[in-house]
Amino acid sequence: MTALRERLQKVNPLWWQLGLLVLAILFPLPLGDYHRSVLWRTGLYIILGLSLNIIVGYAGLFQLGHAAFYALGAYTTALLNIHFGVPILLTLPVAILVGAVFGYLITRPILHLRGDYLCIVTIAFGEVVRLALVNNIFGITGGANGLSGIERPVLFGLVLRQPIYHYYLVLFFLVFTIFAVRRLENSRLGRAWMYIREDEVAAEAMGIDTVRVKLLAFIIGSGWAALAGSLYAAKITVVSPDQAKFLESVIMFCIVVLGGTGSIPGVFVGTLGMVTLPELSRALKDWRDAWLGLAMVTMMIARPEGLWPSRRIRMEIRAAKEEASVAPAAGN
Amino acid sequence: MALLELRGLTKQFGGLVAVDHVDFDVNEGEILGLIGPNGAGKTTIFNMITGIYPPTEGEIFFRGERIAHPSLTWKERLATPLWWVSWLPVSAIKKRWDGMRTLRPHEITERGIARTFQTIRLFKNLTVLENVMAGLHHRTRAGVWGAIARPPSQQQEEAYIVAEAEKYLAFMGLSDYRDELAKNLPYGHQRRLEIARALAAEPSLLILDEPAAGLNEQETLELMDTIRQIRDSGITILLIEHDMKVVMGICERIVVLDYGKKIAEGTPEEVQNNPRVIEAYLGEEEV
Amino acid sequence: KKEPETIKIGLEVPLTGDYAYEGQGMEKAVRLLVEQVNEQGGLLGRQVELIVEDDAGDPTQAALVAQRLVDAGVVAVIGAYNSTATEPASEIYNEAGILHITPSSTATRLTQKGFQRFFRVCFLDDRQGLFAAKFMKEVLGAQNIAILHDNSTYAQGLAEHTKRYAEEMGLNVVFFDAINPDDTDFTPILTNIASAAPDAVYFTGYHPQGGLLLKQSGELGLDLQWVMGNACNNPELIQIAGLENAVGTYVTTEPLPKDLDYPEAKEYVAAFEAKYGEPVASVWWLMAAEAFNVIRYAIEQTESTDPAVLAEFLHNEAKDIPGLTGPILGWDEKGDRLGTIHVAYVIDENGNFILNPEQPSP
Amino acid sequence: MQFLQQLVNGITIGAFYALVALGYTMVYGVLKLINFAHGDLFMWGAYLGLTGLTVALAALGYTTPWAILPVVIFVMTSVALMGVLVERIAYRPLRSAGRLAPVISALGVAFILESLARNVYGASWKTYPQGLTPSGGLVLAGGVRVSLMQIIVLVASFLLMAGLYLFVHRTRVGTAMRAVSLDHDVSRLMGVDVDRIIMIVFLIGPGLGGVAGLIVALYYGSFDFTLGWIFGLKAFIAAILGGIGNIPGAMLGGMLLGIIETLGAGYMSPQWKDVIAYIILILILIFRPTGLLGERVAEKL
Amino acid sequence: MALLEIENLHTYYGYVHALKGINLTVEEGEIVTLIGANGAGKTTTLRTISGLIRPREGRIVFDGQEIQGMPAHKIVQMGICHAPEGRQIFSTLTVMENLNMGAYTLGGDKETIEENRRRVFDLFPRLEERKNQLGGTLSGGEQQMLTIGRALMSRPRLLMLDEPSLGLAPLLVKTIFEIIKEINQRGVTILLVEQNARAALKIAHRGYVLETGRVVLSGPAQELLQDERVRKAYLGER
Ligand SMILES: Nc1ncnc2c1ncn2[C@@H]1O[C@H](COP(=O)(O)OP(=O)(O)OP(=O)(O)O)[C@@H](O)[C@H]1O
Ligand SMILES: Nc1ncnc2c1ncn2[C@@H]1O[C@H](COP(=O)(O)OP(=O)(O)OP(=O)(O)O)[C@@H](O)[C@H]1O
Ligand SMILES: [Mg+2]
Ligand SMILES: [Mg+2]
Repeated sequence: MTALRERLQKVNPLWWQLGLLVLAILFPLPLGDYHRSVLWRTGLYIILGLSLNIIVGYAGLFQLGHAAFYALGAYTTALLNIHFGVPILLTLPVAILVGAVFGYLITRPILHLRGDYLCIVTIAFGEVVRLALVNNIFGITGGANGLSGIERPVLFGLVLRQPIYHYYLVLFFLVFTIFAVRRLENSRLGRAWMYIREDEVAAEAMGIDTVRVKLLAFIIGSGWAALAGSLYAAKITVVSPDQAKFLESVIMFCIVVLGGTGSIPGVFVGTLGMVTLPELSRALKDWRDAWLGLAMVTMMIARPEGLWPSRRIRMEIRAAKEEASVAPAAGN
Repeated sequence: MALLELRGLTKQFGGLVAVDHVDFDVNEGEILGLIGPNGAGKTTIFNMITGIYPPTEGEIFFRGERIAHPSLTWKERLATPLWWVSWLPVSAIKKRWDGMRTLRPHEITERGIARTFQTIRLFKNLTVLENVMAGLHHRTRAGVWGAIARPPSQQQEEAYIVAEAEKYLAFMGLSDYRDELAKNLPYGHQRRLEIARALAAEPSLLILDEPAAGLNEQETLELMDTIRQIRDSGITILLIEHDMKVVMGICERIVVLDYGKKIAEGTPEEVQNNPRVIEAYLGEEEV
Repeated sequence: KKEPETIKIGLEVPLTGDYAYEGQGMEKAVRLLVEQVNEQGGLLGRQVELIVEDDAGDPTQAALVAQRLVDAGVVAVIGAYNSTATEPASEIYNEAGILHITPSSTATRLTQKGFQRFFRVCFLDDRQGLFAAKFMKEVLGAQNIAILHDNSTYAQGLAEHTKRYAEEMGLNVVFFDAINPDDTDFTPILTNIASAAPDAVYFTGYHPQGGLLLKQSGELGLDLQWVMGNACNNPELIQIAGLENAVGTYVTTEPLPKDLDYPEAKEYVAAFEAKYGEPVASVWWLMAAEAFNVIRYAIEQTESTDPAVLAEFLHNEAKDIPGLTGPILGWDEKGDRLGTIHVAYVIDENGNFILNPEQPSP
Repeated sequence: MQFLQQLVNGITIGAFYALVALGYTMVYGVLKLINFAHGDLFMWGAYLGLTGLTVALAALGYTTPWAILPVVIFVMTSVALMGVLVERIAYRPLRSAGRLAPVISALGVAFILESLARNVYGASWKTYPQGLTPSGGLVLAGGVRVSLMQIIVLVASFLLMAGLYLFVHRTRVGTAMRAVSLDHDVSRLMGVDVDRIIMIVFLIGPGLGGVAGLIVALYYGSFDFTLGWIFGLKAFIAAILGGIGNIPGAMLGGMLLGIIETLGAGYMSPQWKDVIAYIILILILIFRPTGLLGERVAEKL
Repeated sequence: MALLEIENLHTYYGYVHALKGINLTVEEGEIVTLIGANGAGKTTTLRTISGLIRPREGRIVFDGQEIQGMPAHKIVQMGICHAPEGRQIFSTLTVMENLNMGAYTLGGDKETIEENRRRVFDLFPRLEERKNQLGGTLSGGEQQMLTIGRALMSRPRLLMLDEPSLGLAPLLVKTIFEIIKEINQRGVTILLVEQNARAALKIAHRGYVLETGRVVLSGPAQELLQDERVRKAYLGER
């Protein structure tokens, strides 16, 4: 057993990654369209989770309005395509830009807020965006109905219509996202996020421009969420204010925490738990939410550090937990 | 010109005047001690030097540059044309505005002042090495693109950061704990780690707030040696300490505060024999 | 002997989420008919299997469950409830070549995509809007009217059509705004409406909010003449409002099942009450049943389960189908239901919806 | 005059927000936990109140406002017990697990409570029995109407706030609560039974929330299962607006939010009223980062 | 019988074995001091006694009753008062409220509380000047005074002080040790942890020297003061 593990550990990580990639490419082939769509959705939420992970996991900032940027990306694509006929794939960079700019504008004035106050303001901003979309702001968002009639993306003459194509499209961006996020995590910027997450005053005293570093987290995270929004619009062809719902933000937040803040595999696991499994468990019908809630509570109690925490968090939490477990048991 | 000059520095908290028109200089290359009874306003002065809060009155100059002064009130801001355009990304405007606004702590660190805290503020859940790497942040440049694209220059920079951090760890005798979490270190080592982290910022002025608190006498002696070494490497030191052995042993000059006011300044001998200092702070017999 | 294969019919409605109430009722309504059909030996000698999927009123989930229904091999789908959910699903059903009938999505653009197998059994908003405007002008003699919606797809559409027709008829729309359906307190907007002093107020939203509006306007002592759209055609309206606040309120709607002379309608309403112990509380429940009714009729008439054949039949041959909501005249080439059957009801002292003796000219 | 009427309307809504916000603030004050389940406990107050009233009226055989009294007690105790149970099961094991895990657990509890309510009581709108609430009122100068219910609600919420404030700031247990909120270990060293204090908080917060649910449902006469989410979010915002953890702050925040919303709806547009309220919230927090009355912050460096 | 008796105490932080079989006794009416280098386990010993950490092995007997594993608040109610190290005051309570928390176990005994408060203010006039200031905004030394003052608010039988002189001005350090002696003379038993070993040994009756979780030396304070090893390692004599 240990011998096997040692042998496996010796394998070049590149092989692991390639293997996983090949698996991801082949996996949907034997499935029906429904399950391919589920895979597509899973991939999409992983991208969203990774983008939020930059803000919540790396920089330690509470963001409970992330869905707003997801919706902004989707609406950008929809508007550009419907009114100006811009091909879907060309709207992606614009969407990222719009997400990033909004991320900047919205968070710049509120960065000095601490913990829960920041959290509530992000909720408020999320709701403002949603309500603005519902109320058909500037007469361009189509009100509660949202916008429809978005074209299908075309790639080298191929119209991406079937779920499988959209799955591959999402997979492509997912791979790129993971690549970029991993590099960010292990960089000077990634460390600066860590420092401000740990102790902002000390970080500032060490010469870290906390405002700038936090802003960067928001800008990158928001832009990336907007990209996911565009990918959504490309498949569903309808965008609606529902995308900016508070519940969506909550789901994204749970994805990050349930899997383990700051952990990339954690986001995968979190997405499986918050999005994929509930989708596949339609048989539970009306009780789906209750089960989901129950699962969230039990998971957190069983593994407060998340299902697949980053190595760092694992170290921290274990220490804290063992400290607590040696303290007198509660309530006797 | 002195390295650091405090001019009429005053801080009020509500009705309480914590620091009251204090003037003194810190000269390049010296170890200056700041002492005084509890609550005299020593830490408050440190906090004003490092930009944690602005003074109510007075100014601080570092290498001749004004780094602290009372912040503008809203009324003054509204009356300042420059304020209205300060957000414009024009470097000329930015420069002039920088001269008027209060500097933020990280900007002061960039100018060459690093500190430790009275109550230890390490990044508890990060490793010892990572703690020290924090000090190098403002001396390095890589940004978002560098992180993602990882050009050779960025890789070199990373290697440099680690090497430098290890250097300071070795200097403070913490190399063995490189990969421990900071919070698991004994108190005395945490103190040393705080100093290592501050040193990594390559300051020309190092500010230490009660570095010997919580150390036993043996460790205190070692710390005194370390501080001398730091000074000998060309770093000026400003130090708060209640342990008279340390203060009298290593400081060239001492400033004494009481109730926010400077009551004495001079060599250890002068201060030690100053009756006001004895009455307010030292007590009748020598400790 | 092998059992003949079942005929699979899909129902895509919101069983959870904000519209859960409607979706759950729609499921009951359709299930009742399916059971009746199966008891009578099924369709074309085959049993009908109803596959229900929950889209929570959300377009993403709608697209997913649409895919599920397609994978399950349904012949026809009833749904979705709200237009936002219907839209992405309709694309998928269209690509899969499935007959798709929406009971309640009234957004105009749904039928403008040229989907050959897409139909509605509800009427487009503009017919009711026209009726409401006429009613207020001719029957109530109103000159200044207020229009209030709740920002939902449906209510907003109806409100806008009403406004357009009212203005064409020379009425003054002195107040036009929306409430937020999540709210429970509407006193601010009521206070505002009252100060605009309209002769009639037309509310196009749903009955829970309608009830609260009546209640709060009564409690504020406001003297407003309320007219409500068909989404308020629900006995709960009176419960929520309190009888004294609800009396004298008009409702523009398709005729209630109890007022239909068709045996099918009466029978259905009775059966529903017998089975579930509650009335058919919402128009949309009835519309969902109607959609199934139409599918059954088409299958029986064509003796086919080929969606293309069924659609062809509905477009060209279906006329005067005995529906639960009155005879169905047929569908135009886009799939919109022909004709209009709106009438005005009034709430009497006993808390009943009775047909208003005066109706506008047809 | 319209302005005065709108103000009266706003104050009433504000009183409801304040009632719910008090519960948020209590729990937050002690555990630094945003109890996302609070809104749903509040909603359960409305449902249990319905059950209680139905049973009480059926037992009595006739309708009388006095039936409300036993129901208030029933709702208060049962929701308080639910609160304590939630704390035991979902929060206590996570006391030392950082800030995020309890938040997720709280959200999970919210999902469960809402789903339970929907499945037990059904998704449809529920109406309270008629004729329970006093219907009289005053007409002030200029035709401004204030109903008896409005007065009752307002007085009740003020009394509750004052009572809570005195409890937390003037009593020994109250001081212990504030101590526990700062440091569990040191509180233990003072001889405080931390678990008991937290239990008390979870009796008071949800108990209050449950009664608030009952009052809201009585006042409006009808509700559905989304009540918890919507009121919960608003009340939470009210608590933050006033400075979370601060009892008069919750009251002030609630009132202010109610008034802003009403005036926004009355003078600008009901569609945009929430946006207006949120933007004012954001502006207030930008300039007063710890809310209007503020949380006491004391961090010495 | 001794007031406090500790036998073979083992305490862990996760995998860190912090106390490796400590034995010590404190007699009624004594001042006993624990000295030792940083990380020797002095604080851990106090935390284990007061119930903040549960030992994995060993017995703690206070006044004839085994208290290991009891919840901390119960232990406190039995008469053990622990003034923790590092100024752990309630930062957003005022000085006054902090002191009241110190008297929590006295319940509603207003008179005693008032009397104790008077005494604390007499000892630390600075605290009276600041009585309505929030604890967290006090200067380091003022916070230290508050920690000690708060501990003096109750009527403990055993008072455990963890580095009470930390961060205090020289004048006050002297005062603190005098106060400790005075309290002791009024019949309170004291277990004192100090970095300032010389001063601690001067006022203590007996002392224990801890090294990496073990007691390596113990005896009357006077003897320890003279001990070669102690002088070298802890009194800074070269
Ligand atoms: N934020 C604040 N609000 C109110 N008072 C404050 C604040 N910060 C400091 N003070 C007060 O200002 C005075 C000076 O405090 P400071 O921390 O500078 O003292 P110090 O000289 O460092 O004392 P010590 O040696 O005890 O650390 C103290 O009396 C303290 O209570
Ligand atoms: N929370 C903790 N987690 C892990 N290890 C800890 C923790 N607290 C203390 N330790 C370890 O336990 C050992 C004993 O620590 P303790 O704090 O008891 O020492 P001490 O003698 O009080 O030292 P000091 O003079 O620094 O206060 C040390 O090695 C320390 O690293
Ligand atoms: Mg200080
Ligand atoms: Mg210690």
